[in-house]
Formats: sequence, C-alpha cells, structure tokens
Amino acid sequence: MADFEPKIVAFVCNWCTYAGADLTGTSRIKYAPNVKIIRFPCTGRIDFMLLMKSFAHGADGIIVSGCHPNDCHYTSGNFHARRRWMAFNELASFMGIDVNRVRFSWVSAAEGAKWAQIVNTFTEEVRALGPYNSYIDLAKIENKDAIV
Amino acid sequence: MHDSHEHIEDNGLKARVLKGTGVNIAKCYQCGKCSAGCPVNTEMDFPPSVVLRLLQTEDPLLEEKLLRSYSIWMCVTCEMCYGRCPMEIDIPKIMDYLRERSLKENKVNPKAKNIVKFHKAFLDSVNYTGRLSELGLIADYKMRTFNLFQDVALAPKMIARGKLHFIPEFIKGTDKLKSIFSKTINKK
Amino acid sequence: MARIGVFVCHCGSNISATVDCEKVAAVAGQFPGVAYSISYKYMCSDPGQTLIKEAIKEHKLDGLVVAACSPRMHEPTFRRAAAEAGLNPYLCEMANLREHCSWVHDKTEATTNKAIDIVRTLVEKVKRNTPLFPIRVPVTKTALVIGGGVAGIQAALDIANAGNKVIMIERDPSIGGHMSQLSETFPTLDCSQCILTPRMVEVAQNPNITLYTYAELESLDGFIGNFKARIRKKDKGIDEKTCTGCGLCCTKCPVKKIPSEFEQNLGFRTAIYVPFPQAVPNKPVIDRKNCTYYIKGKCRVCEKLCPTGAIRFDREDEIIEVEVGAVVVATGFEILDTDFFPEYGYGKYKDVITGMQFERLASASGPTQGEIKRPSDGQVPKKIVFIKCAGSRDPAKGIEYCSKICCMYTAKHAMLYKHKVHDGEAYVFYMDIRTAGKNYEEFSRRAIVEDGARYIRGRVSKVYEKNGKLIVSGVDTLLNAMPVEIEADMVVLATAGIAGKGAEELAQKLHISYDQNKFFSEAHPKLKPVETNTAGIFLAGACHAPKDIPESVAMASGTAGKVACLFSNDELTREPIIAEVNRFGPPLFSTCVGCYMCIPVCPYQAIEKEQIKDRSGNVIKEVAFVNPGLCQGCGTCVALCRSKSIELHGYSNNQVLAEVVALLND
Amino acid sequence: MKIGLYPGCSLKGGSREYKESVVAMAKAFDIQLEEIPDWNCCGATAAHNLNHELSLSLPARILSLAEQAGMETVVVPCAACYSRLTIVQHELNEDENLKKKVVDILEMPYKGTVKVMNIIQFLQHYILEKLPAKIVKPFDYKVACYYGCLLVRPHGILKFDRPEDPQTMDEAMKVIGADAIDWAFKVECCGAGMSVARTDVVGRLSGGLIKDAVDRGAEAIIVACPMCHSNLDMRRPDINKAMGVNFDIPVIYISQAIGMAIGIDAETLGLHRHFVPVDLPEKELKTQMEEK
Repeated sequence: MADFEPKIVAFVCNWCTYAGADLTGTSRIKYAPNVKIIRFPCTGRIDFMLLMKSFAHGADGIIVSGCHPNDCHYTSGNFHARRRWMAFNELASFMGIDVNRVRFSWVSAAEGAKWAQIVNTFTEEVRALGPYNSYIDLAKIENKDAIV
Repeated sequence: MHDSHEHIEDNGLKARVLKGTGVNIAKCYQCGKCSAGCPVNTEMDFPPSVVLRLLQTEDPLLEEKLLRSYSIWMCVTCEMCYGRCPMEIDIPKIMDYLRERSLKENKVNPKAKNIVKFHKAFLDSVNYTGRLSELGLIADYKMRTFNLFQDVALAPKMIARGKLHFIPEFIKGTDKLKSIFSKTINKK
Repeated sequence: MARIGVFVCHCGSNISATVDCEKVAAVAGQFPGVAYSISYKYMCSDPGQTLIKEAIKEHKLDGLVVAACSPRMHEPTFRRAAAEAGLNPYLCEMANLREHCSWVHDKTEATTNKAIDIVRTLVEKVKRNTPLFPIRVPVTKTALVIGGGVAGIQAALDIANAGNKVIMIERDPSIGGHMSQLSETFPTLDCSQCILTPRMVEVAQNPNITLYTYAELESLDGFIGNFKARIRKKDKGIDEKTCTGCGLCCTKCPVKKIPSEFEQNLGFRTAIYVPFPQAVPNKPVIDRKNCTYYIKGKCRVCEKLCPTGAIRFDREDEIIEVEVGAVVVATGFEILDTDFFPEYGYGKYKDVITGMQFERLASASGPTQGEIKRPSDGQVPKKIVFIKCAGSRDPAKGIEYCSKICCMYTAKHAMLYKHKVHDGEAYVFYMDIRTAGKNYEEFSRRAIVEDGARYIRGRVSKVYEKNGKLIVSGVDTLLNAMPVEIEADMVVLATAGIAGKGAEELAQKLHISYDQNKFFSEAHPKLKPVETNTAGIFLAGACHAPKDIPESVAMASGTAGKVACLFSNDELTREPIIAEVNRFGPPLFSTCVGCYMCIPVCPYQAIEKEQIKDRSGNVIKEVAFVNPGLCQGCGTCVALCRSKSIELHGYSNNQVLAEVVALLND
Repeated sequence: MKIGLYPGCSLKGGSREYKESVVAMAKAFDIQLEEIPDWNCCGATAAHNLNHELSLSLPARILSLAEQAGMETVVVPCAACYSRLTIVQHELNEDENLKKKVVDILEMPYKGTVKVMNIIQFLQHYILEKLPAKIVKPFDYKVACYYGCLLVRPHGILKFDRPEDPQTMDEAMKVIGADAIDWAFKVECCGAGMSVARTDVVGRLSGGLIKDAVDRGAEAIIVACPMCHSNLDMRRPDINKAMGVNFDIPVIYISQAIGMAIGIDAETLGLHRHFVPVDLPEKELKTQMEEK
C-alpha cells in the first residue's frame, strides 16, 4: 500500500479557488502532485454526475472548492453548490459511496497556503483510505470510454 | 427565547447567567435606557446598565462586588428596563438569578438584610399555611428585623377595616406545599 | 479526425526546471488527434506567438493547447494569436503547467507525468470545443433615471453631459427630493436650496434630459441595452404648455388647510399647488384627493380664474412607453414618523418633532422663515433636547442598523439652534458619536466646543408632557448611569432613515434584489457597489442604504460613469460563455420538459418561459429560454437541469466529462 | 356562566374589598366566579427573588388545580398574581425540560392549557358590551387610570394592551361615563414589593404619580392591582409625609367604579375599607343625562 498514489480530481471555480491555486504556485508552496484541477466558471456548474463519473473512472478522491459564502462572483452559485453537496452527501452515503472521499471547501483567491494544506491533508487521508476500486465494481462500467 | 452560545465554556458569572437564564449579556451595548427608566435607579449602588457592564467585564473581583451589591435587592421587578431595552435583554431575570446566587453564596449586602428577611418571612408564612397571612408576615418580619415600631399605627386601622385576620387560614394541601418548598428553596 | 496543436512553453526555466518539457511535447505528439506538437522557451513572446500562428496555417490546425502558465494570465494573449491566424479564439485552451505544476512540485517523474496528464485533459477538451462568437447586443443610448432627488439629478446631469439622452421620472410634482427640504448642509453649513436649485434648473433645461414629474414606473421589460419601460404620467389637472405658472390658481383655491408634505405638516398648502417656491417644474398640480371638484363635483374656481385657461378637469392618467438602454434607480429613503415611538408619546406631543421637521423650522423658506418656534404655541424654545438613534440601532422596536447621517445632522441642528437662539440650551442624548468623513469630526466637535451643545451619553427612556414642558428622562452613562431629567420646550428625534415607500414593489418590477431592510442590494459589496445583479440596472443614493449628500452624489457620479461606459459603444460584445437551452426541429423542439427549476436558481433572472408555436400561432410546447443578454454564464442552471437540456458554452457536459475521463485514464 | 377565580392572598386579606367588588360586579351580570379549590399563594416577588424553581412551582400548582377542577378560564384580579401565573405558564410552555422538572416537584399533572385573564380582559370578554344598559348612575368624574407595571409588562409575554400609554382601562371607564385623563405615570412603578422593607421608596414613587394625577385634575385614581392600591391608599400617610403635602384623592378599584355606576351599594363594594375615604362630589343630574 505504501507505493499507492491516489488519483484526486479537483473541481474548482475560476474566480476563487482556481486563482487561489495560482497563488499557491506564485508563492512557490509545494504540495502533493496527486491532485489535478479542472476549471469551471462557478461551483454552481458542478453537478453530481461529474463526481460519479470521476469515481467510475478511477478517482480515489474528489475536491470541490469555490468561493466563500457571499463572495461568489455570480452572487449565489456557491450557495446552490453547497445545497447540492448536502443533498449529494445524503444520497451518496445511502448508495454506499464513501463520502470521506469527497472534500467540499471554500478557498478564496487569497488563500494559496490554504489550498496547499487542503490538498496535502486530503491526499494523505485518501492515501490512508486506499484505492477506491469498490465503486468501479459497484458501477460496473461496461465501456469506460463510452463518452470519449 | 434562549440565545444559544456554544463558545462560552468558562464558569465566570457572565457564562453562568447565560446558562442559568439564557440571557446573553454580550448583547448589551450600554445605551443606558434601562437605567434611565429604572424607578429605583437612585437607590442603587449599581444601576441596571452598570450591573450589565460589571458582568461584561468578566472580572471575578467586580463580579464579587456585584453579588454583594445592594442594587440586586433594590430592583422592584417593575420590568420597565426589559420593556424598553432595544436589545430585549431580560434584566429582571438576571436580577433574580443574581439574587439567588448572592443568597446561596451568602453574600447578601448588609443593607439588604431587611428586604431578604421580608421575603423570607413572606415565604415562611406561605410555607406554613399555604397562603400569606399578613398579620403573621408583619409579626414575623418585625421579629426578624427588630424594628418593632414601624407600621404599628397601621395594624389597628387594618383590623378596623377587617383587613387583618388573627387566625390565618390553612389550605388542605399544606403538606404538598411543604414538599414543594423542601424540593426547591429549602433543598439541603 | 481532429488536428490539434500542442505548444509546450518552458517559461524560461520556470516550467522546464521541474518539468521535462521536451518529453511532454513528445508524448503529447502521440495523443490521438494531435497533429503537431512542439516546445519553446517563451511561447508568449513575439517569436513564440509567430510560431503558433504559422503552425496553425501550415498544419491546418483546428484546435490549440498552449501548455504554459495560468489561463488567468495569458489566455487572452494566445486566443488573440489564434484569431490573428484565422482560428476561432475559443478553439484555443491553456494547460496550466506553471502555477499548478512546475511551481508547486519538485523535479520528479511524477511532476512531468502530471504535466502530461494536464495536457491530455485539455487536448480532449479542445477536441470538443466549438467555435464561439462574442455576443453582440445593440445599445439604446438613453438612460431612465427613477427619482429626482440629488442622487438622481447628479446621475442624470452626468449621463446627459456625456452626450447621452436621459429620461427622468419623479413621483412628486417637483424634483429636488429631501435635499430641497434641508436648511443648511454639513459640514460647511451652506444653504441647501442655494446649491441644489441651480442643478434642478439645469435638469429642466438640459436638451438631453426629458423630465416627467408626477410620474411613476409602471413596468420594465427587456435586458441590458434594450429595456422597455412603461411610465404612468399621473394627471396634473393642467395643460403644461399653456400654464405660465403665474400661481393665481394656488392663491385663489378655497381648500387652504391641507398639511403640506414639503413642510412636513408644519405648514399648509392648497388643493391645486406648487410644493415649494423653487419647484421644478414651477407649475401647479391638482391633488385629486383634496380638490373640492373631485370630491363634491363642483367648485372649479381655478378654472374660472386661470388667465390662460390651462386648467383641465377632463384628463386621466397617461401611460407612455419608452426604450432605454440602462436604468438608474435613485428613489431615495424615508424617515420614521414620531408616532412610531411609544416611549416618546406615540406622536401625541406636538413639540416632539423629527429631524426633518426641524430642518423646515430652521429653513429660511420654511413655515417660520427660519425662526425656531415650537409647533404647539409658536414660542421660541429655550431648552431643546435632541435624541439620537431614535429607531436606529434598536432591533426590538426599530431597525437594527445605524442610520449613519444622524450624528452629523444632529450636531448641525444643535449648532443652528445655538446660532439662532443665543441664550438657549441645547442637549444631545447620544450613544456614540459616529462622524467619520472629511471635516466631519471637526464639525461635530465644534458643536460641542464652540457652540456649547451639551452632549449626554445615554439613551432617553421616556418623554412626557407636563404643564407645557416636555419632561425628558434620560441617564448619563458616564456618571455611573445617573438619571438626568430635563424640562425641555422642544424635543427633536433623530429618527431612523428607512427604505422608501414601495421599495419592495419597485424592486420586483425591476427584478433587482433588496436586503432585509428593503434597501436595494448592490451586485458586489466591494467591487460592484453601484451595479445591481441585473445587468444594465444601477443604483444611486440612499435607496441603497442611508447616505448623506456627498456620498449620494459620489455614488450617482459613479453610476453615471458606469452608464457612460455602457453607452460608449453602439453594441455590447460579451463573452459567449453563456448557457443555452437546446432547440431541435419538430417534433421534439427541445428536450426541456418545462419543470422550470432553472428559473428560480438563476441569479440574473435570465431564464424565462418560451412558447413554441406552429405557423398558425397555436402553442405546441412551452420550454425554458435563456436570455443571452442577461446570462452571465455561471452554469448553475446547467448543473440543476434534470433533463440535461441546458448547455454552458465552453463548459458543456461533453467537454467536462471528456476532461474527467482523460484526466483519470493515462 | 361559571368562570374560575384566583383571588390570591391580598384579596383574602388586605385587599378583600377588591374581591368583594369583583364578585358583586360579576354577579350583577349573572356571572358566577368559582374559586380554584385549595389554591395557594403564587409566591409573588419573594419567591422569584429568592428561588427560581419555587417561583415556578407555586403558580404551577395553582394552574394544575384549576385544570383538575376543569376550569378553562381563570380570572386573576390581582395584577401581580396575573403576571406570575402568565409568565410561569409561558416559561413552562417554552421549555419542556423545565416543565418536567416542575411536574416532578409538584407531583401533580400539569398541561398549561388554562386561559389566564386579568380583570380588564375579563371585562372586555364578559361585561363591557352589556354594561351601558345597566348604568344607573354614570361615574361622571375625571379619573386617572393607573395600570402599574405587571398588567402590561413584559409585553412580549403578556401581549396585553400597549406597553406605553395603554388604553383598555381608559376605554372601560369611558363606558361608565368617566373622563379618563391623559397622564404620564400610567405604567410607572408604585414601589410594589418595597412596601414594608423600604416604605420611603414607596413614598417617593407613589407620591410622584399621585402628584401628576392630581396636577392634571383627576378626581380619582382607578387601579386594578391590590399592591398598587395598598401603596397608594394604605401608604397615603407615608406618601404625604414624603411629599410634604396632603393628597386626599381616593384610589378606587376598577370593579368598584363599575359597581358604583351600576348601582351596587358602597357597603357591598367595600368602599368603607379604604384608608382614604371615597367621598366623590355628587354631580348634578344634567351632566348625567348627557352621559345617558
């Protein structure tokens, strides 16, 4: 298990967390290379399906991160995201999905250090949880590349 | 009704008031309206707003001062302060709490002894008969305070007007009442 | 088969120090659909960009991935380059190898692999990119200004002077708003009328401004640059063209005892009236509620006397429709009345007045010609008490917030009183003195130090009347909360500033949001203070929050600037990153099932219902439609849509899913 | 009609005329007031001053007894008792745990469903509309209606009338032909519980409000609280001493005033029990006719 490198996808909004991650870079703060970022205009755009698909395609962990409450570039997108996340949490745990593998967080454009810290701690947590094959079995994907 | 406030764990007086009464003293911004409307302000060593201020300091020494103050016993519970407080702080409730503590920790201000004695006499009378017997109360109170001549003029006039009964009336449930008292104020 | 070009940038050594750029380029070259791949020291440099442009032409590339720094840094640069080479700029994406990779990881195999993964992800995305074209919407270069107070006036003049048309509507018979009622203004004590009336006249005379007084907004439709406003012009009972404003009608009107709104009920007006001498326009209106003719059906004295025969009893309200490109909301605020305060007598004491009433008493043009006299008996008050925070900072009975302007105007009132009544005593009960602002603190100190106003820190508990005196029982919290009782001749309440009447309804007409106190909300508390979250609608003045004159004027000019920017081009071009509800030919038309879950979640009210009709005009289907003029492209509706009928251009389900898959399957 | 009555201790002793007049008045309107069987003292100021739980338990027992006696409505003429009963009912309804605690102390069932009414609410519900028909001798006097503290505060809980410058008592007095004056001390405190321990305070506070009433030409002060009455009436000598004056304005219970208007004799109303004699000048018939 020691050589297990978790695959983590991060869905982030363009205005806060993506910029925050940029700041992590410009301030040269190091973090685990396991996390790879996909950019969205707003966390409001991020729906369940993406999270499920990510697991189905072998993600061991997922980070969803956007603007702090009231800082949303689109005034309320992050609130919808949060509401959706709460619903998802319920649903997911009901379906037997390991919700510890999803991390929802607020990271502003000024919180470069926070981003690094979130990535590192989460990576270690997921590393401890081990590879998430169970979902792939669970989802039974006939053809992984269906939509590619 | 109760302002929940998890952050406070310490057992300072401010925190205990919050636990005991659900009233959050931090809300007070010292506008002084309570003191302005208080009918007995001038009788008090600490007018209401100052009482709240003392609690806000969370300074043990000042809290001690407060429990030993005359103010808390001077408060007549007219509810004027509460009625006009812009922050709806239930000051009478706080006063009740402080009095109870002051009594338990027997820190009652010497000047307030009479007031306390009166209240005690009152309750004893109730405890004894179930209802208040004014004559009993007055007599008991005088025995406690030894100011035998206060109001001596009053009694005969009251008797003349049929306002004083020599034989107090007992309720049937006096034992019930005694048990209530023993479970609350007379709890050992 | 796609023909993608991958351009890996070393960024000097910023990337190449930890990422093996050649390797990345080499591996990327093997990705399906990648026709060309190369690495270069500085992609953003001129030679770098030329390299890209030539590659596009030479290799007939139909998509670019520039693997360099953050798109927030150079996306515009490379998209421009692509466009210059004849490729649709939205077919160019950036892979962030610097901020998100080389700078945050050490030089290891893993780092280079991550770089490769990132590039692959973007390649897969760009394969699915579609050409997008900036949205162009025409702009009607006319602004609608709602409200003719100082904020509205300032905004209107600035917009007009920038060469644009302005339509101003004002609910009352004259513009001027609250400022026209003020006596002197802080912190300079210059006369309010003297500085305001010239601006009022300017509004009336500016050829770019069309002024409708006694008019209200009926409805507003459309979107930024293209609004349609319906305006109700209330019937004034006169013909404005023929009326010369001689004022004879007003003097002769038999109904004389109507409390004057302008004088805050301290004076009277007639049924046909001009609210105040300097009114703009200076022509009367007939107040139907009080006019004998409208009540009893006879009188018509004014009609008989009018030398030009301008009186018209036969007219009705008129609704006009105008097209505007932007809307400025400047509807101002109101203040609480004295009858709001139980402990101050529910308004039953004549000599307990509001700050605004004091302004009228102090005003040279007021009911007392500027002499301070008690409303009850006209006596000059020798002892006057000012009570601050009357209703403000009082969650229990009044409002939670601080009305902000009271500390300054109360200091001013105390000064004016002392200047007018030299032997008088002025007491001010306060909780805090909040006078942040240029020359403000100095001003309020002057009231205390030079004019001798007596400030007492404490809130007044009760005011009651006793043999012609007002007994004010307060307290001095700086003296162990010692009771203070003052036998005053007059009490002035610094009553809270609250949202204007009908603010809620107006907000609903305009589709703008308002806060818990019914003040209109700005789009962003720091960075978009004058915009609303409906594009093209802006705020000015105290309809946004209590504000003093300098602030209102500053905000109005800011808003005017925004409007001028909007009007500076004939067309609005906007990022095509917006949502769209799919449309197909018959019989499907759209996969939208019309649940309209999307409508309430849209922060911009951009989604509406659309009826799909056949040739003969029968409704076949009703589906959601995203108004491209209003959509800002957050994508919340997309995530919410149950039938996946909405796509966000540039972030389509297809694109992002491809990214996920590519990211995870190396 | 049968309605529960909680007289409270004062109405049994020092303020018996209040009870007598209330009962007589109710009887005149065929309303039978039934005392809560074996009721106890509500604990008054003393209890909540010294012990919170006791201050809850005593009124709770009263309410429980009323429930057991099947009383839906209980009239509480004493403003102090009314306030205690209402506040306790409120506190227990707000807090289930507290309710359990108190029930354990009482060893009695407690639902908290009884409708507690003060004397004015009682008038409004059962008497005022029938009143005009019964008036034989309009109460044609300038009166100062004194509400005191506990009838109107805390407004959040009692929800009765308006907390400042209340009107309900004034309205009731107008019905019987009185001229209820507008004065400033309607809801100020009379000194209440300090009656014995700090008589001087009572002198100052009660004195102040009597002075205002007199200054404004009131011929009588109307009260609905035995504590207020004993302070303003029984303590009059102390007050006059404190103020250095000689006020002789009578203090009359609202029930007595109404009783007088509908022709109940002074004896039954217990007017003779007052310390300050109630001898109001006879008004000439004319004004009475106008009132009628």
